[in-house]
Amino acid sequence: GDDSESAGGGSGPVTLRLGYFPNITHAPAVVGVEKGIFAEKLGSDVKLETTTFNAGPSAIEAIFSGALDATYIGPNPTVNAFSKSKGEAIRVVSGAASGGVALVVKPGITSAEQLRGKKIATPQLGNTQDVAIRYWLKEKGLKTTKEGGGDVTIVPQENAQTVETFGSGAIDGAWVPEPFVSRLVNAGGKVLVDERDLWPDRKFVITNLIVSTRFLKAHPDVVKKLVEGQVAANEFVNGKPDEAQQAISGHIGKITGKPLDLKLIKQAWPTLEFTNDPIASSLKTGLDHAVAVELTKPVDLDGLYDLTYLNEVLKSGGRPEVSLP
Amino acid sequence: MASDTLTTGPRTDAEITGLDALDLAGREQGLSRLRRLWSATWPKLAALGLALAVWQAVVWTGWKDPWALPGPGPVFADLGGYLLSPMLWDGLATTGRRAAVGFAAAIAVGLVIGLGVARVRVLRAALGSMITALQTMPSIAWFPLAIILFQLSEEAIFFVVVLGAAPSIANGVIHGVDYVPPLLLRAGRNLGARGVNLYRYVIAPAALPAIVAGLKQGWAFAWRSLMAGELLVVIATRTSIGAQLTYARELSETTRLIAIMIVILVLGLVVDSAFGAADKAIRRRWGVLDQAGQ
Amino acid sequence: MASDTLTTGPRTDAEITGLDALDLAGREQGLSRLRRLWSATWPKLAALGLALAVWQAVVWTGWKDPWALPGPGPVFADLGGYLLSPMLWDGLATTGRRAAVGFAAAIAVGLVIGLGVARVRVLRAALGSMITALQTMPSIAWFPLAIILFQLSEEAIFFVVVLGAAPSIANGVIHGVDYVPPLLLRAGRNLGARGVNLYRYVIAPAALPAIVAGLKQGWAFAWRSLMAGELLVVIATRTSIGAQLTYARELSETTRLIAIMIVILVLGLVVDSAFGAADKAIRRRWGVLDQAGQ
Amino acid sequence: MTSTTTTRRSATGSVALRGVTKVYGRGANAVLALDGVSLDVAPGEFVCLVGASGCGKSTLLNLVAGLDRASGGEITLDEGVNPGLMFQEPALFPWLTVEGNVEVPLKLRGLPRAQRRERVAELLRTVHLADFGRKRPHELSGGMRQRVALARTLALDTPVLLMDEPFGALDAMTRDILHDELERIWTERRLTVLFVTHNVREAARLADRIILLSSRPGRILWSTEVDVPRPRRIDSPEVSAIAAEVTDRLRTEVGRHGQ
Amino acid sequence: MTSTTTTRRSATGSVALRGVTKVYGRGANAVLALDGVSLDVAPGEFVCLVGASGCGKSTLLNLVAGLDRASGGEITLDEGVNPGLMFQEPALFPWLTVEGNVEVPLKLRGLPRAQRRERVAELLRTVHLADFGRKRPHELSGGMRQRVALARTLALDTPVLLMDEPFGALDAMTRDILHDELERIWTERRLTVLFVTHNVREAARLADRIILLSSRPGRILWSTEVDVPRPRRIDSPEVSAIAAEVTDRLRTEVGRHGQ
Ligand SMILES: Nc1ncnc2c1ncn2[C@@H]1O[C@H](COP(=O)(O)OP(=O)(O)OP(=O)(O)O)[C@@H](O)[C@H]1O
Ligand SMILES: Nc1ncnc2c1ncn2[C@@H]1O[C@H](COP(=O)(O)OP(=O)(O)OP(=O)(O)O)[C@@H](O)[C@H]1O
Ligand SMILES: [Mg+2]
Ligand SMILES: [Mg+2]
Repeated sequence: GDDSESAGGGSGPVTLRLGYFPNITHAPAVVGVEKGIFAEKLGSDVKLETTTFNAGPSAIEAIFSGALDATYIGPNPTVNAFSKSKGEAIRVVSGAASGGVALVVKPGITSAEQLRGKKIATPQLGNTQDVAIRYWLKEKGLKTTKEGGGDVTIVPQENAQTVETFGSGAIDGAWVPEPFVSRLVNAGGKVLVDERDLWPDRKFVITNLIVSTRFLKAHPDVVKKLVEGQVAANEFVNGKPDEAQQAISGHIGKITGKPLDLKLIKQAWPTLEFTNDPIASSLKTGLDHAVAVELTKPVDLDGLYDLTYLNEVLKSGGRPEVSLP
Repeated sequence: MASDTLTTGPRTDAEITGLDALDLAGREQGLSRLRRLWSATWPKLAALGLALAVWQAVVWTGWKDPWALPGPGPVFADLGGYLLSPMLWDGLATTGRRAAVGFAAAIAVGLVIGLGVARVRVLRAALGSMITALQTMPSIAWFPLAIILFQLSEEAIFFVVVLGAAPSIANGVIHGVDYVPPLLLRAGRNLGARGVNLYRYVIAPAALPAIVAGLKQGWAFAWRSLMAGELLVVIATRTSIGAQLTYARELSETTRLIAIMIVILVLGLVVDSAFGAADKAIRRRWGVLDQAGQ
Repeated sequence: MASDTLTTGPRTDAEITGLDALDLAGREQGLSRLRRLWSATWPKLAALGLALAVWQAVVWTGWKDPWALPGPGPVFADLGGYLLSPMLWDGLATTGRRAAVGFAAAIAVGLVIGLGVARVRVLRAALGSMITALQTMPSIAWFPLAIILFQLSEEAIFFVVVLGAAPSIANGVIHGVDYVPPLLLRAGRNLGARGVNLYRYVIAPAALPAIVAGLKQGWAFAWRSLMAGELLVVIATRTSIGAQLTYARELSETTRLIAIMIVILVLGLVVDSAFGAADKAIRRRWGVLDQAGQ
Repeated sequence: MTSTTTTRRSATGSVALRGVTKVYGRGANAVLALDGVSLDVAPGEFVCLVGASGCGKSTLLNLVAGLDRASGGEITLDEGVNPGLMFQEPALFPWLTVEGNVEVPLKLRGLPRAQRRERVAELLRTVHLADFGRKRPHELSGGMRQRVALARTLALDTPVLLMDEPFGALDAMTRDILHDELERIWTERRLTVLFVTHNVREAARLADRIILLSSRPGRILWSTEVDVPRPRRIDSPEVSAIAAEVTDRLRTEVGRHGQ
Repeated sequence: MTSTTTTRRSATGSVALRGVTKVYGRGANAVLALDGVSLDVAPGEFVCLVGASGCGKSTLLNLVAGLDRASGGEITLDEGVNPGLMFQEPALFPWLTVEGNVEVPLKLRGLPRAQRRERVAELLRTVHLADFGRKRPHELSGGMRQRVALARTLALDTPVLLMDEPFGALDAMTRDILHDELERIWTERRLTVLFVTHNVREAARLADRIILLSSRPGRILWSTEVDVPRPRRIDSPEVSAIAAEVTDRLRTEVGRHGQ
């Protein structure tokens, strides 16, 4: 716990401990680290330490215990961390990515109605994708239950396992994020629903950047620089996609021991949009959907977003500001 | 000769029973049941109290935010609710059933492999050290194979549990059979026990203590494999302790996570004391109760 | 009296050495080293060959798609590349170092707790069954605590490894100390060994075989905990076997996954035979080499 | 080496060995444990085999008991006789009570339960352990355990008793008492006993005939009839005199290996 | 119950017990193992304690050895004397070689290495095991192990030897040989020996004086000087006669508990 205190101490060089996943939906983070964008924006006064995670819980635990100051993370753990700490532990300071989620099914299935009696996987009970498919099915008049009953059986399981089970025929489809969408497609699947089509402006949050409230209070200036880095990274990603893809592949290779197939990245790329807007409305709506399908109780999200720095950065760069709904 | 002046007749029954009485005198003693119970219980309570006090003290220092490290108060409040909710009991029912079935399967597999390896020289050379090496294979490595073989059925979970626990059990059987005193085997054969009868009357009961030790060890592996394996097939109709543990973590419900840990620890204690009782009963019957345990 | 006609003098040295010679005759025998090695090796090779043949046969039936279940060919090709890549060796170095440090820490903790519980009656009552109960706690349950205590450092991994392995080691120590023959203790005390000397000269060496058994068991737990724990803190510059295993799975690289499983199995075999050799050496010195192993 | 044949004649309790040979191991490691031992034991005779360590006493008993096969020669037992074997250790099954132990051979012979019970009670009375049927072996003293083992062997209802240093591990007083007991049972049941011991005094106390075996290879060296009337006492001068004589021959044999 | 005092006088090898009492356990479970035992052993005397099971023989030796505390009475040893204790089992450390075992008491006394080596070699010669120093205990026979244990106890360089049925587990022939050895060492070193045995013949073979203890509670019942000249032979009529007498007294004592 002492490290976090020293981070808040103020005197001497500040260390920013940043987390992210070696994953395509975390492209801005990966590119920002790989290309030294964060280091450049943070300047020499701030020491950057990065840690990778392969799942949300560890990252949130690290934030909670003061081992991490900021992390890129999906909407689901964001909401959990916020509500479990009674709105105290974290703030979303920027968006990072949107889109990149789809329902992939066996080729024979062409309509929602045909999903009746089928098994569809989601990454985790009650997470955004899980809620999304339940809500979508509900709108199509198909019932699902939390217990796996109803017209369509929802099977929450790890994404890695989804590829295995889809290949072995144990499931008929999956509502998953990239790169698993592309992997399932390569394994003979077919995209039935691109989740972007269900959202206004085809935009919904898949990755955003959160910082611990304590760090935000102690070092607002550092957070601002971090957000500058994020904005710059997104610019890079959107401006030089080829170079960004190359960087992602290489960086993931360094961490996982095997470079991520460049073809796969290129295949997934068009379904993703790298935007600084955290698309707060989609988070809120997602939550409403979750309540509608009886997976969560209503959560008060007031105070989750702190976009002042983002807007300062955007404004100073002459870009349009983002606003909360 | 002095000996002529002494009695020389055959031993009287009094001498035999006298010797027996002297030999057996002062063998068994013991504290009263109540005192034993108390002296076994208070240190546990004290340890528990101490642990709680330290925990509470750490929380009071404010070292970590309450959502990172909740205090005993909220945890026990949550545990109370959890204990009253059907969720725990449904989960326990599912997990308990899986543990029972998986462990039973592991026992069957472990017994067969153990007996095979113990009795067949070639199998021993071929599989002997493989058995222990398998123990170091993490459960997750078996997941793909489990799915290939059993799809998304509970059998996949059992498969992982069996692979986790069977090696320990087999090792227990091998150890037990190896150490059956050869004298007992010869005595059994001389008394007319051959083939299956030799197993029934001599080898199986003689190997029992080692087998129980193997089962106990196997249980720890089985349970850990089960906790991981329950994520393999999340059958939503059936909530399970393993899934609840992971979800508590994924939803950052630290309070619930600790509550589940307490439940697991209590289960572990219960199972351990069941094995301990079995072990003690056998040792007592066998007459090899350890000095320290008395 | 007939006895008067016979020799009655004190025993000659010839009688003593004659008795000794008769007592010791025909004690040691053995096959040649080479034949022993061969007879220990061929069944392993045969088992390996058989396993490969079955695997290949299953793949040839086309039962599963090759990406779900790759055949030995691609796997060994991949294994070859893996063996030549720095990735495996870097991973092994990192994981090996962590295993060594974590296991060493577990030994230290296990020894201290084991000795405490074995010698202090109150500690035994308080912690005895807790130790075994802890073995059933899955590693993942400790992750939050590990992060709270050690942040995102390697210590967090060690913490998980220690919690996994120390109970087994402590149990080995307790078992060993419990079963030190009281006769040896009394002999040691009569020869002048008290306090620390009693531990050094009598208790420690007498408990050694049980401690080694505990270490062996502990290793399996340590390794499994490490495989899980290495995901806790993925340090970008240091690839590790545990991380590689999980990533191979996440990236659905079944070929690589099986290659890593083979590496883990081989490691398991190597470590097991190291423990086996230690155990055998001790047993041989102690003179309790099992009948079956000869 | 010709293989052994174990012929069975119709009568009770006689044991005959003709040129029995036993080799352990092969090639350079071969040990000639018994070398052409011939011996006739009459029904009801009490024969003690005496000899130093490793002279093949246990080997001989194992061959007669059928637990091992001879390398050559012939062992003849009466038709249907399955000799009972007792060891230095009681070799009781620790997981069974005293009764359970004695019951094992009866169970294996398929006796019905009621009959078994009766027989067990009778056997326990024979060895003065009627009150200890429900105890476990570890609750008994060494001498009592050896008596249970005797009862268990008697439960085989065999006329031939093979005893391999059965009292070697007992203290002197208990041993004295068991000598009396064994003598009584032997007389009552007209058993043939082949009794192995290191203890020359014990042999002189019990035997009709003492046979001295040589060591490496095991051969019959010498034998003597013991003509002391029964009941005998182990401290008696007659028994002591015989013991002294056998001791001296044994010493000479042992001394031969010390040079 | 007054507590015991263990006074140490300056001289060699005498042992004196005054009204020594030992109670095990408390309350209803208390066992009076020794009840007011008084005994004087002169330096260089060989005293055998004989008695049935549980009469407190081992208890008495443990008290003299200082491994346990008496509940009452007084035990007096000469200044600086630490009696050596030998048990029925050799109690060798299986992880050490024969040499290593004999070396332990020397190490514990802090002797330098060179001196230790010399001493070990000498002691092994004393027990006729000079060639077996590098063997491990399990490679030896029972008799040889017991001789190593004797050498290890002698390494304590103590004038008082306490022996608790040291030859009880050995076969008769080996025991006979060890009797000779012990007698020789006892004479050479002028040791005081307190020797516990169940075996009346053994006592008659070895002792200057035989002391018979009663059982429950343990008291001195009777004692006798053994006037047979040495060297003695265990089969000799004189030894047998004394043995027979002690046996009868012992039997009577045992029979008393059977009624
Ligand atoms: N299974 C075996 N393999 C090889 N040699 C053996 C085996 N059993 C016995 N021997 C050898 O055969 C010889 C006779 O052994 P046996 O056990 O019959 O002797 P014994 O007279 O009973 O000795 P003891 O008095 O020590 O019991 C010994 O030299 C022994 O080493
Ligand atoms: N630690 C103990 N706790 C309780 N009672 C004991 C203990 N040790 C011995 N006794 C009792 O004290 C009495 C004397 O025991 P001790 O061992 O001295 O007898 P012993 O003469 O050596 O017997 P044995 O011939 O069987 O060796 C016995 O009745 C025994 O049950
Ligand atoms: Mg023998
Ligand atoms: Mg005793």
